[in-house]
Amino acid sequence: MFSDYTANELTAIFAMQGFAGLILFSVLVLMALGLAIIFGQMGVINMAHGEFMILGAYITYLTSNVFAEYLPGLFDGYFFVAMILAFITTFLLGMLVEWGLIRFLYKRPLDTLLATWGLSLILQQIYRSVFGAREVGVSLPDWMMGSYALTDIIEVPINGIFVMLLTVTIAIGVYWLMYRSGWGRQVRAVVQNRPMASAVGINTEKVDRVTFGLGCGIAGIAGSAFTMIGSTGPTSGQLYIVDTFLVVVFGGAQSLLGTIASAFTISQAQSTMEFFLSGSMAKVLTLLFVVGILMLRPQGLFAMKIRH
Amino acid sequence: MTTTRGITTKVSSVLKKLALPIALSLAASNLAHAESVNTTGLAVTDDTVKVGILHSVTGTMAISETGSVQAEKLAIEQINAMGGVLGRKIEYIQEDGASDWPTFAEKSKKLLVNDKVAAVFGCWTSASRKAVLPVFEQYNGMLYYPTFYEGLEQSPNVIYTGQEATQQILAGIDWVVKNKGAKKFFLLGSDYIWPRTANKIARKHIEKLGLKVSGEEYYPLGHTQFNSVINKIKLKKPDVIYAIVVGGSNVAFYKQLKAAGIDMTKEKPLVLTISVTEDEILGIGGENIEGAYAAMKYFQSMENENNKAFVKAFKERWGDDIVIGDVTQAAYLGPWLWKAAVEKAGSFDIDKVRAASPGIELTTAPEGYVRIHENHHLWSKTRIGLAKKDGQYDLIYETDELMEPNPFPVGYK
Amino acid sequence: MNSLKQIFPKGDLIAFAILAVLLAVVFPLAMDVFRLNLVGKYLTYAFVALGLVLCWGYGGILSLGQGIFFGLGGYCMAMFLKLEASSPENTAIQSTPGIPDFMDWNQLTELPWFWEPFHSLSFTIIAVMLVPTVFAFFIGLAMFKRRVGGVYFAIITQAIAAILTILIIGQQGYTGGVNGITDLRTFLGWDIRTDSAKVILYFVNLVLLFTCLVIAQIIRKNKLGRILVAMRGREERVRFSGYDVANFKIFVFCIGALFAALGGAMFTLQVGFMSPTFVGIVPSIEMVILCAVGGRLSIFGAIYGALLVNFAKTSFSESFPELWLFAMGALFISVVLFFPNGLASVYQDHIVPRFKKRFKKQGKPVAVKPRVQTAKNQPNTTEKTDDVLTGGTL
Amino acid sequence: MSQKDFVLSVEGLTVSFDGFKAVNDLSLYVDEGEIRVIIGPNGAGKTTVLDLICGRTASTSGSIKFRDKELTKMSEHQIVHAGVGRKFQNPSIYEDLSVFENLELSYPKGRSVFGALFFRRDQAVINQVHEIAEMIFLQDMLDKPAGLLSHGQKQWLEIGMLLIQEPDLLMLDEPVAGMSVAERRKTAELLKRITKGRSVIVIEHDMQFAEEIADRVTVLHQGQVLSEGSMERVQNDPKVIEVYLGH
Repeated sequence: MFSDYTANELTAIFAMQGFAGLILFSVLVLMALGLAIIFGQMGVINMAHGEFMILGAYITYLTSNVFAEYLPGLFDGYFFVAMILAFITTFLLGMLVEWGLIRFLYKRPLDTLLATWGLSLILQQIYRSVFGAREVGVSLPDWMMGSYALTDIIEVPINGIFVMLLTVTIAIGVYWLMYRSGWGRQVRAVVQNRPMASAVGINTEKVDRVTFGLGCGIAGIAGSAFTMIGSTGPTSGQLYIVDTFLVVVFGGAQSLLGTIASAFTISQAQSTMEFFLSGSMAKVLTLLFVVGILMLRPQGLFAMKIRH
Repeated sequence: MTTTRGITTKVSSVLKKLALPIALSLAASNLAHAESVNTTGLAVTDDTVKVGILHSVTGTMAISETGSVQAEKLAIEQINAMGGVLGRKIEYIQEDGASDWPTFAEKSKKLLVNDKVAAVFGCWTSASRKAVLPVFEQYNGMLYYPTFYEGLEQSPNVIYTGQEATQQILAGIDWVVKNKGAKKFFLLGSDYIWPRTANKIARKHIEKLGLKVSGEEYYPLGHTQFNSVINKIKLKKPDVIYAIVVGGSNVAFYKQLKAAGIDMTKEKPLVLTISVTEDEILGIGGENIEGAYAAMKYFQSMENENNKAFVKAFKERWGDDIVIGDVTQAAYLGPWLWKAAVEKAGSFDIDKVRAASPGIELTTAPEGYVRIHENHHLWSKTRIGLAKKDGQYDLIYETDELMEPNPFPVGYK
Repeated sequence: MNSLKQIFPKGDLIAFAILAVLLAVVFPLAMDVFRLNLVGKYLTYAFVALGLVLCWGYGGILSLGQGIFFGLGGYCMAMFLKLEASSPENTAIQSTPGIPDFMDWNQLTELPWFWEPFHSLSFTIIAVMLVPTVFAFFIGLAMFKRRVGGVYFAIITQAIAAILTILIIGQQGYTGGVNGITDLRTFLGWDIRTDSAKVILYFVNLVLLFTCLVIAQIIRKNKLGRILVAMRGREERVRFSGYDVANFKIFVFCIGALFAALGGAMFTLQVGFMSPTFVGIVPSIEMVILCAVGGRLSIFGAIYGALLVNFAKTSFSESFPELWLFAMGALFISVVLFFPNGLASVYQDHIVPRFKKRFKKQGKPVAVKPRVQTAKNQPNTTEKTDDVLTGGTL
Repeated sequence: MSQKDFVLSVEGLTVSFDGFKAVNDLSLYVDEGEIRVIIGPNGAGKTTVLDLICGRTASTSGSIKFRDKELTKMSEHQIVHAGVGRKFQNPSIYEDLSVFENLELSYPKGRSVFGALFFRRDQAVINQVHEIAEMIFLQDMLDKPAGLLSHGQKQWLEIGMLLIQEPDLLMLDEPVAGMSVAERRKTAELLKRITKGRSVIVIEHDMQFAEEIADRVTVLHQGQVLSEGSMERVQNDPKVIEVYLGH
């Protein structure tokens, strides 16, 4: 299939394809980080993760409308405000959900799956009632659209770069929070030994609530960023849920590094196969590959070895 | 094991819970029977006639079907304001297909068997139509189906008010070949029957014209990552990207296409789509699809008097910021075509309405003039629109003649 | 001692009888054919829920991919019916008469090899039961032998459901694609769309459902059932009692798949088509929810759950179409929060303690069913939580 | 030293968790009919040794021979079938089932899927269950849900579940932990009775209890054998004193 092209073109295409893989990688990491915290650290299976993302997207939509209406001069920068608002909103909603629902279910992880599925139905209907059944178009500042031409052929989408930078920032932020901050120590202490953590004076309830909120908040930021590349409708969130869970599980649920490694593996596998096969078959093969590896290595790529 | 005496108690309490809704539903269905007093066996009284509206109000398809529901309700209200059909006011019973095909089948059966409606306006996806089709054929109902679709079907119990694939495709391709000098096409679609069939028709036509198809790709419904295919498009350098992407994928595709530096306002590659109406642009954002061409039979911006009145009425009824797409307009035609057929037949009887249908003309259609073909599809013109930043299409071309519907094109028959 | 009495204690017999009277007498008498056909459709989901009671309630294996087996069973049946509906006479207008219409549209000129055997009814019946069961066997073999469990199993089955859906939709020339296999008319020449056929199919469905119920009851009241319960809480201990835990899980998972497949086949017969929407993730989760609402530990609960949720769905979507998602969401959340063992636990938590009190006053020894006693405590044992979290790493 | 003489011979056994060697080149021989008590400070690897023998943890290297069978290659249930029984530190019983059912499930019959499906609760089973129940002081509790038993009773029940398997090698992890003085006395008596004709490995913290039952004692420290022999000898071993009292 390559005989028709010059060496130059091929190099360019491979470069762009590699970049497409990197964008997909960033997207997957962004989707999965929030879930990795909630599922990996707390053991809660949050089926409403996609709906939290879409909430972030709707907040972005509202913010863009407000800016377009009242602050047109600042429209170029609205996206940053929108992301912060998206984080705050989903963070608060996440804490509310933890307080009203999740905290009763810590000892029944599979039941969190059912309850959050119910929650996702309710959220979908709320979005539909508030924003209408149709998808909404989120208008973006001009500077975020378009691409940056590296050479004649190689063009790099600016929103892709934006997503990548955002992912790096958030991943570093999460890493710092979880592994470098006092709060992260508390979280890990609670994860590893709840009664002991409680005994040494950690407010485990508060830690749970904030951790869940944080996971949701990151989902909100991800949703906000995805308005650049995806759709915003009441049921758009469901598109993400399977991929997100697979990334987290494939990485080894308790390891943030694993999540990143798994996102990288999956994205590269998928974008490579997409180039040689049709999109549908690439998707099928990617899923099969992940399921196959998980069967061989059920603990995921990076799992802690636990001594009994 | 010891006894589980209490299970009986549980059962009886469950029974009580079950009994009420059953009893209620029975009562309701009996009532409906009692009122049908005329000879057709349908729910027609001296001053009312019942019809059904069957679309998804919930679930993933609600996004698309809302416009159709609004259009059908508007048409019914307008007909009633003009005195109804054969002197009877239309009453509609709305059912939710819930984006679930058996629910569609179930609800269509309820409309036909329990409610005895004289006609049903509804369905959107092919899958839902396929699910209800046997029900309509078995109980001899009449369905007015609004969506442009892949064809390959011709039921005596359905009037297809949208275009079938050849009507949309052939004119569009001819136009880009003639006016844009297109020679190389890249076909892209969501992975299901309509895009696949449509692309087959397109490929056949393109090859017949002696031109080249440089790629054909399908992505699962709901797919949101199109960077790889966009790279392939860049590699193949087609003149035309022929895109039949649907739903949420649409939004992702156009945003990513634009972000990848493919400027649709430039000559090449140009994008020709048959799946993006004004409704979809709302989600995509006008700035992301500006410059793309769409081939379909109706655009909201059409300047004729019929359409101006229709758009005005639609906005008055459903709000100013609403947009109207091809399917919405086709759904609006349904009640009017039915009214015309009933009046021609002089009866609500399904068989008589069916017999009267071919040849029914509508000169008041927002799209202009349509006529029902022997094969239950509509003769209609195909139009090319150019997407603008404000989310509307500029009408830049329409076929001189009405396109003949041909649901079974050669090679498929 | 494995007498009938032990397998069918009096209470269960009464429950069986009540269910039988309700489904076989009350419903057919009280409902028109349309409603009865609806009930028949709901009951096909009850097969799945019943399988889930065994897999999930008893065995602790939560599968989010029961739609796979429901779909496979349904598709096998649909292939048979479609071939019958595609006789050369019926399909004379096609370019290749005698093959299903969707194949003709996709330019297939002959029947694919794997469709051929579905001309035979006996092959079809075997395939309906065997294909999903064998598929479940291999999934189970791969996963349980490697001790993949809990959440991981749930997510992997979910992914398999997603794969299968994409495949079915993508290979439309062979499968009918997103529209599914539609327009099924006759079964060995017998028109399945008539009212009388619907009534007969309803009763066939009932007979099958009761067969499955009896099988479930035998399993549950047998040593096998007790091993499942033991395994759910203390998988390790069972292993150290000398059992190969994986085999038991595979077995019960296969049974669940078989039940689901029968449900799928009956669904196809009663509804008249099969489509990929019943294979995917959403229907699979909905099936789990039917089971959860009815009571994951109660085989009767599963059936009442399937009926109730679907009745609620239909009536809600009839009267308040825009609100039914709220209602369903609230139902799931409240069941999980307040009645973790579903409707069955409402009875267990409110009736049983009263009995117990009365007996205690009279100074008689209390013979409480352990299942009842600890059903609520069960999920709270910390050991189980750990197992689930670490999945197969033990 | 021929292996034939030993019921269990562990040689060069090593297991490492991410580099940490919990058991390091350990060798251990248990005689037919012997009661061996393993003691050692926390983290010495005592429980890990039992885990390795019964297949719960896979070894990194080394061999475990039970009679003629190499256990390192076998899965847990096969090891049980070979005749090794294991009691856990925290009582591990089926809380959801009655005491009778707990014992019945441990009865070595109907262990395959279909065996279980067609298992019949015949008189032999009932007799055996009653006999064991009597031995473990639970004859009046047979119909009680096991979850309602006291901690000590749960320990006994688990011992009973092992007995009904009729293992040749019995491994008990702290059988008297958390028991009252009276229960402890009863347990010692029980252990003496049941160990007749069996080989037993017991992990114990309680020196007094260990002395009471042990034929020989092995002291583990940092995954290796520190000392071995009679209780008296071990107690006077300076290395042992160093480990327990030193620093």
